[in-house]
Amino acid sequence: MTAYTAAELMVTAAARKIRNGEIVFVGMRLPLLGFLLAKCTHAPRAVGVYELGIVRDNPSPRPILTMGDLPNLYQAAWLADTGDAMALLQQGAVDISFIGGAQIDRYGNLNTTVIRSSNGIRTRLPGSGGACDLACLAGRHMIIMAHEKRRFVARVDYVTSPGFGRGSGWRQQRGLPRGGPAGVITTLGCFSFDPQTREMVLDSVHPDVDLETIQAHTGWPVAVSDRLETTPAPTDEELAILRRFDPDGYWTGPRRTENA
Amino acid sequence: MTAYTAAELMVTAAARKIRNGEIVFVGMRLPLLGFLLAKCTHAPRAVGVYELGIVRDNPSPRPILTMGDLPNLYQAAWLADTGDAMALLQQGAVDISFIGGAQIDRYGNLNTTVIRSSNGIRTRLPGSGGACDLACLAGRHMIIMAHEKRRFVARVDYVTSPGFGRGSGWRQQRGLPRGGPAGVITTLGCFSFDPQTREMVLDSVHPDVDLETIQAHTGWPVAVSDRLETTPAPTDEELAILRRFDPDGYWTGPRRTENA
Amino acid sequence: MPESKLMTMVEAVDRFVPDGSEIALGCGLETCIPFSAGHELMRQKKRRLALIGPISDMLFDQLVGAGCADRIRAAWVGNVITGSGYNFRRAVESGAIDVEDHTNLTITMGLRAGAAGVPFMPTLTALGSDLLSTNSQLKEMVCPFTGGPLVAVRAIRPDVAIISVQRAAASGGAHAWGNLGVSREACMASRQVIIVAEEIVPEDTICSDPNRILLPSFRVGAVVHEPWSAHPSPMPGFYNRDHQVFLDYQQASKTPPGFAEWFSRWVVGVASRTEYLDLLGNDRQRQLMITHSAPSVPVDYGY
Amino acid sequence: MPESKLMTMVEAVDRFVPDGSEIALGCGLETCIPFSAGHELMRQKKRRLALIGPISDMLFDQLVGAGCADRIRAAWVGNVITGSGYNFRRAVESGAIDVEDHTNLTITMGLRAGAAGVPFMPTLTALGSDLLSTNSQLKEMVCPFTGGPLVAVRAIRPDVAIISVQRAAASGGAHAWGNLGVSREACMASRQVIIVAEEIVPEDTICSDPNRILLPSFRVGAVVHEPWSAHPSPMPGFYNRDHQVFLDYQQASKTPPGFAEWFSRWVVGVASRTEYLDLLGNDRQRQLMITHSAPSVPVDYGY
Repeated sequence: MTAYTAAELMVTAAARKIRNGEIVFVGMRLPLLGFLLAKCTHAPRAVGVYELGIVRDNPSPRPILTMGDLPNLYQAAWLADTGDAMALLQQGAVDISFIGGAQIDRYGNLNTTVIRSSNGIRTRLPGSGGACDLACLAGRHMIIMAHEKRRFVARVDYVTSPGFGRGSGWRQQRGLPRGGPAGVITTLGCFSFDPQTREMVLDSVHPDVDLETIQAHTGWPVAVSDRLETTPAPTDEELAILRRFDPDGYWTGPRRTENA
Repeated sequence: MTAYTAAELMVTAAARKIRNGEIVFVGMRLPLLGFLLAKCTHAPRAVGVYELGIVRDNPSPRPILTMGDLPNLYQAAWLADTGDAMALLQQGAVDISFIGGAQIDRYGNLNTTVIRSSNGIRTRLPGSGGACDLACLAGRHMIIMAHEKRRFVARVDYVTSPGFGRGSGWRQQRGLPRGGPAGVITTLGCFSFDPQTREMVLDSVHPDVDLETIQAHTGWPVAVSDRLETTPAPTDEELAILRRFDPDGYWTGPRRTENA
Repeated sequence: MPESKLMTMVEAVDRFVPDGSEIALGCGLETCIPFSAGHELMRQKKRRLALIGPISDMLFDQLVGAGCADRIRAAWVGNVITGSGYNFRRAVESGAIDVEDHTNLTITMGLRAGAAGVPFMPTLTALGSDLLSTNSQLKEMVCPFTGGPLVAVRAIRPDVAIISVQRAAASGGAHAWGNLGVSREACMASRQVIIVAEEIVPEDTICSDPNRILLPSFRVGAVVHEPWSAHPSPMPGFYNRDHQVFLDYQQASKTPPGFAEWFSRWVVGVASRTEYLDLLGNDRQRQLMITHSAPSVPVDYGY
Repeated sequence: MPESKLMTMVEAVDRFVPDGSEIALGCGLETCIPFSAGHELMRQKKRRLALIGPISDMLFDQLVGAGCADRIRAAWVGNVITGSGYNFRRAVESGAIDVEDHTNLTITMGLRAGAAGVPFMPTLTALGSDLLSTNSQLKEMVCPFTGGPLVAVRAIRPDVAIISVQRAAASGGAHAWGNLGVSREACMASRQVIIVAEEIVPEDTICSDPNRILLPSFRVGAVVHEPWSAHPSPMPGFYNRDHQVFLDYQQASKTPPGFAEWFSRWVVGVASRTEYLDLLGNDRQRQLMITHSAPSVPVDYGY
C-alpha cells in the first residue's frame, strides 16, 4: 500500500461523501480536490458549483490550485454570476457542500471570524466567505478541519457558520430552511451528528490514531459511536488520481501551508 | 408645407419633449418613432432603453415596426434582461418615458386594465405592461392618447398607472419616489400639469382645433393656460425623417389601427 | 457522454406539461416566443394551465382561445402591434379565466425571487395603483431600513418554462442571444425547463462559450429540435418577425367563428411544426430569413 | 462618434476616487482583480476608503497595509491560496479599521438591491449566525407572505466600481467573460464605473456582441488601457494566475517591515504598470500567457 499524508486521507474521506449525480458546492482548498476525486471514481455524474459563478460537470483539463484558475473555466457547463451560484444554493438545489473552520463546537457551529483568547487578545480571521451560506442553505454540509484542542472548543467565540446551534430543534427555531452538518473530517478521525441530540459522534479514527488522542485534542467529552471503525485508507487508485490533480502536493503534501 | 396626419403631429410633439443626452424609456408604438425622431434631430446623444432588455444609442439600420424587430438588436449598446432595463428605471436613471392609455382623468391617472360602463358591462384591456412602472419610476413621463370623451373621464375606472392621484402631495403620500406625468399629447392638443394643483392644463391646441372641441371631448371643465398656443406643426425635415422610419405609415398613416 | 434529453415536441409537452401546470412561456416578450410549443399544447388539449409571462405577444391570446388556460399571471395580454387580444378579452369578460395583474417589473421581481430562492422581493413600483388591491401576490410593506413604503412581490415558481433558443446540445446546454427578457429568471425559477432549439449542436459548441449558456443543463428536462419554433416572432440569428401573421390573427380572432377557423387551419389542421411550415410556404420563410449577417467577434476561454 | 472616456490610470483614480470613497473592486473574487488600480490608489495615498467586495483575493490586504482603507464591507479578506491576510488581521486587531462582516450571499444580495434600485433584498442565509448581531446592515425580518423569518440585507451602493475586463471601446462599452462574480451587480449598483481593459478595440467589436457588454456605456466614467492590470490574478483569454506572487506576498506581509519592503519595491518603487511589468520581467509574463487557445463559436446578430 502506498504511503499517504493526513490531507490525502481527509480528502479521500470527503470525496466518499459525495453521491453520484449530486450537485456539490465546491469550496476553496481541500474540497476542490475532494470533488475532483469523487468525479473520477464513484461519482462521475456529480456537478460542481463554485462561488465564483462557475458550474462544471467535467474535470478541468489540467491541475488547478484554486477555483479561479483558467483551466477551471475552460469548457465549463456554465459561467455566470456569484449570485447565480448562490441562487442554486438558496433554492435548495445544492445537495452537499464542504467547509472548514478555525473553531468548532460539539454542535458543529463554526467560527472563521474572530478568536478571543482568555487574556483578552482578539485574533481576526478572514471571515465567512461563502461558509455561512453553505452551512445555512446546502442540503447537508461536511466540515473538514485540523483537530487541535484550541479549535475543538466547548463554545465557539463567534458563530460564523451555524451548525445545530444548541442542539435539537434549534435550526428550525431560527428559520433555517434545511440542512445542517452531516459530518466532520479531522486530521484524527471522522464524526457524524446524533439525529436526536445533534451532538458530534466519533464514527472512525484514522489509522494509527487512538481514542485518547482524540479526546485529548477535543474540548468536551467525546461521544463515541457503538460501531467505531478505523477510517479506510485511500486506495492506490485514489492516491494516483489525487496526485495527478495536486502534482506538487500543494494541498495534500507535507509542504501544505496551514492557516486558520 | 407638407400635409401631415394627427399621429405625425403627436409624434413630433412627443419627440420635442426629449432633451439631448437624456435616458429615454421607449414604450411600444408611437414612442418608438418619437425617440427615433428626437435622435435624428435635436437629441443625438439620447439613449433608448426598451423593456425587452435593450439599450440603443444609435438608430436601427432599417425601419422597425416594433422594438423586438431584429434591426433593433443589431449593434445595440446592451442586450440584457428585462430586469436590467427595469433596474435602470427603478434606480431613477431614466429621465423620461412615454405611455398611452384607454382612460385618463384630470390628474393624469391612466387606466389600461378594465372599463366599466354604466350598464354594468366590463371591457377588459391588455393591462399594464410596463406602463405602471414608467408612471411610478421614470423621472417624468409623457402621455400620448386619442382625445375622446369616453377616454377623458372625471375618474378612471381603475388606476393602472398612477399620475398625480387626487392632486397635490398624493404621490409623496403613497411613497412614489419621484416623477409624475409631465404632459399629455392628444389628438386635439397638448397639456401640462399645474405645479400646485397637479391638474391638467391645456397649453396648446393643434392647428384647426378649437377650445370648444377640446372641452366637448373632455369629461371635466378644462383648465386653460394663460398663454394658450397653437401646437407647432411638424417641419418638413421632421416629416421626412418620420416617413423614413415608418415608410408604410403603419403607425402614423391614415391606415393606423386604433386600439384601446 | 452526458445523457441525451432530445425528444419530440409531442413527447416533451406530453411528459412535462400535465393539465393544471403553471407554465412560463414567451419570456422574450416579443422575440423567441415558443409558438410551436403553444400550438402543441393546444393540439394535446391541455386544460387549466396558468400562463406566466410579462408579455407573450399574441401567444397567450391563442392559448386562451383554445381553452387551455384558466389563469393568467401577466403584465399585458394582447397582440403587440395591433393592441387587444380578443380571446383574452372575451374570456375575462365571461369569467372563464382569472387574471393576476402584474406590471413588467412586478412579474420580473416575482420571477427573480423564485430564481433566487427567496419567498418575495421588494419593489418601488405599483404604489398608488389599483393593482395592489386586485392582485393578492402584491402586498404593501414597510422597508426594514428606511421605514418607507414598498411593494412585496411574492415569488413566482412556475412548474415548467418553455424557452425557444438558437442552439442547444442534447444534454440541455443551450445558447440564447438577443434580448433575453425574463428568460434567465424564468429558467432558474421553474421546476422544469423545456428547451426548443433551432439547431442541435455538439456539446463542444455550447461549452466553447459558457457565458452564453442559459442555465445549467442539469435543470433542463427536455431538448426539442424544432426549426422556426418562434415564427411569427423573430429569432435573432435566424429569421425576422412575420408582421403579417399578427395582422391576420387580429382580424381572425375578432369573433369566435373567426378564431375557430384560424385554429382549425393553423393548429389542429397541421400535425406538427413541419406541416405548419409547409402550409406557410417556402417563399414566406425565405423572405423572413436574415439577409444581413452580423457575426460576433469571438473571445478566448483558453488557459 | 461617441465621446471618448480614455484616460490614464493616474487620471482615472485621481478624478473618480476621492478620499473617503466607497469602492467596489475585485468583483471577480479570484479572477480579474484590478491590482493595477489598487496599486495606483496606494501611490496616490488615498485615505479613508471603504472597500467593498465578497472576496478580493489579496488586494484588500494590500490596500489595508498601505493605509488606504478605514472600512471593509466584505465576506472574506485574506489570500485565497494561503489563508490569512496579515495586514487585515493587524489592522482589525489594532482597531485601525472597521469591518462590516458579510457572507458571499449577503453582499451579493446587497449589491443586487443596489443594482435593482430597491432599499434592501431578503435572503435565507445567516439566520442563527452572529453576523446578524455584528453587522447593522443585516436585519431579521418576517416574510410578508409566509410569516417566516428572513434576513433583510440593506442595499449597497458603492461610489465607484473598478472593473478589470478583457476589451473595451473608448466610449465605455466593455466585454467581460469568464466567471463574472459580482461584476454585473457592482457596475449597476455603483454611481461611477472605471473600466480597466487589456485591449482597446473599435466600437464595432463591442457592438458585434451586445449580450457580452458588461453595462450600458453611459454608466462608465473612465476607460483605462492597461495590459496585465489583473496580474497576479488570472484574466481569461490573456494570462494565467501567477501563484508564486501570492506565496511571496504571504511571506512578505507577515510582518510590518516585510510588508514595507514589498510595498516599496512593487508599489511605490514603480511609477506605473509599465514599470511594474518591467520589474516582473518578460520571461515571467511569457510563462503566464495562455498557450491553449479556446475561441468561442460566434453567433449572429443580423437581420
